[in-house]
Amino acid sequence: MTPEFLVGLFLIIAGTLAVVFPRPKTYLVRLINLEIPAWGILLLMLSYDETLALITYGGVSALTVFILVRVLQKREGA
Amino acid sequence: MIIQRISRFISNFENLMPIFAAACAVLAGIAILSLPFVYTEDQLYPKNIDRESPLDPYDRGGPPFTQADIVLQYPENSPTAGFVTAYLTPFSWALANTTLHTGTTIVGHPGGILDEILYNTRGLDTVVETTILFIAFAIASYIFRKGSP
Amino acid sequence: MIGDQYSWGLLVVLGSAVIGFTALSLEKDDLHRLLLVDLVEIASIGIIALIGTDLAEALILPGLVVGIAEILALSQIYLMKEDLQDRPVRIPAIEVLQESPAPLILSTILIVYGIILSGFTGGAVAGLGALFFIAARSRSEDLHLLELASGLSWVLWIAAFFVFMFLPEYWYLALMGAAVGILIKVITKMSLMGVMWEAEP
Amino acid sequence: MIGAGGSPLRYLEFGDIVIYFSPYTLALFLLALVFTVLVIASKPERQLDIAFGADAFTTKDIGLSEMRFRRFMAIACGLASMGAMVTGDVFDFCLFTSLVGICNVGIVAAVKSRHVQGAAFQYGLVALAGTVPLFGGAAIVAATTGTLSLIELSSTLLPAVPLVVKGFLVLGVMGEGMAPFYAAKAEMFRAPGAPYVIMCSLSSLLIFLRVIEVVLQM
Repeated sequence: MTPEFLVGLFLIIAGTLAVVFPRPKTYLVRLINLEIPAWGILLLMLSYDETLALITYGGVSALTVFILVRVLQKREGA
Repeated sequence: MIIQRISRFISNFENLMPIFAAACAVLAGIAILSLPFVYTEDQLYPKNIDRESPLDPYDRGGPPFTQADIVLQYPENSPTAGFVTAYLTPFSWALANTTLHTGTTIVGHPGGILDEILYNTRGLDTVVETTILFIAFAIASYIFRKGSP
Repeated sequence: MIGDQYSWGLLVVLGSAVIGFTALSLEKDDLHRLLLVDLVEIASIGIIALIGTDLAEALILPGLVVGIAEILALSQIYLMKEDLQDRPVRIPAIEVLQESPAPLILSTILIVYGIILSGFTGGAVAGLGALFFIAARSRSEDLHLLELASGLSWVLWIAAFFVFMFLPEYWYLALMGAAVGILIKVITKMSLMGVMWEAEP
Repeated sequence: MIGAGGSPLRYLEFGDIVIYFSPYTLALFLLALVFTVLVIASKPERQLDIAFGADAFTTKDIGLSEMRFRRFMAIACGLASMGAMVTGDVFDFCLFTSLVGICNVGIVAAVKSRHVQGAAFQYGLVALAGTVPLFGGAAIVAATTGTLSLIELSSTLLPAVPLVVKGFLVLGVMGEGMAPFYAAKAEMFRAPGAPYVIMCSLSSLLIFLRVIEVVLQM
């Protein structure tokens, strides 16, 4: 087991817990915490040398943040 | 009596997601209990990593315009499988000759193992998947436009 | 080597799925539910990644696309359901985003690299660039034109698929068609998202 | 091979994905085909509101663009369920199933009624969460047996697929649209426009019938 693999697994679990129990429990904190398990998955892909999937995942998760931030802005904005 | 109460609980669509999520959680828990699963070593499209190659994580062999060997399910259905993997555009050929560190960029070009799988041998998957993208965007843009006449 | 760590990886990823689904079943707020669904999607990508072959990668890409497409549609339904459609979205008040050439440079880099990559991944990268540009510049583009371009590129891609299946000797033509078609398709879809930001000037 | 649905009569090859027509899948395919043709040909019904105590009724007004959009979604849904009926690849089946799910969401989401939209959102969430067991199950099938083709999976030489993984697939299909989650669709049925709404329930019935064959085959 390579270090990337182990760190990735650790980040997935830690990130999941961070998303499930955000503090304070607001949408934005949850959204930011979602980046932690995403990093875990990225490291997991890196340990298997799946670099194209990694780049795509990076792009797609940035897009997800765009979409969700738009919803948050509409919700919180006046 | 109890059935009535259950059916009333289910028929409220607000409760739909909790029921489904709970079922998923239980099933995933059972899956954890039934670990370890066997991992069959002779997989389709296996990887072989050659750190010295300029195509590093994606070097699947063969000079350009010859057929490379890849393990697929039904070789007789895709007679040209292996050509795409070995193909390099002139630009990526130049890149490959200059540096050892652009393997992923090169494979991102037309040609390479992923294009082989996504377009050639498992092309129907990609058709369906772009259709899902299309339908979802159609829904989103229809609703978006309806909001602003 | 992959076989030894497979079950360990599965243990962790399924564990995260259990936690995520449990939280989902207890959550009452709709937007929180959407965020948690995004979390469990990560677990499903993880399960696919653990296969560790080239096939895994070819399965991850469709999985990712399905996820983002459905999240987009759902977020739009959410806005409609909560009557938030007509509220303006303000660009984040960061000076870098508004007055400087930074978005232009960043999006140019992303788009150029995306076009060099081409194919599926390239579409996502270049689309991110286009999205960033449109979102930062608060410009409204023509929705119909973008949709037309995306539809045409989809047709190109389907045609390429059939060339692969029925005229395999022209594989080179089909490869180029598919790579370019899917690049344009994904870019235009991502730019559509940028248009939806509809930022007020 | 002799699968759970009888031995295939005809194969249609798309590279590694082989579509096959066994008596069972052919019957389901024809059902989906007939209904899709019906949707294309038929005119949508109009919902009537009858005023009590008076001899009067009003027709609910539905915009042309809404009808057209929902018709498009219903046809796409029919095509997707036709694909899901005959495909011979586990992952491809999962993709077709999630296409059916998103089309179903689209059919109802276009309706201008707060209540229906709430139901559509909840159902969409379930459909999105349903992709997790669906794709996860397919991935575990690939890892444990080394193949995704249903024709290969029906042979006894391969390692057995764990029972819980079959459960994943069934649960995923349920999430994309089947009982007991069916109850929410009763809410959706308040949406006017008969043939399109029926398409929702027919497609989910069909994919559920198909997943039984898929699971028995493994």
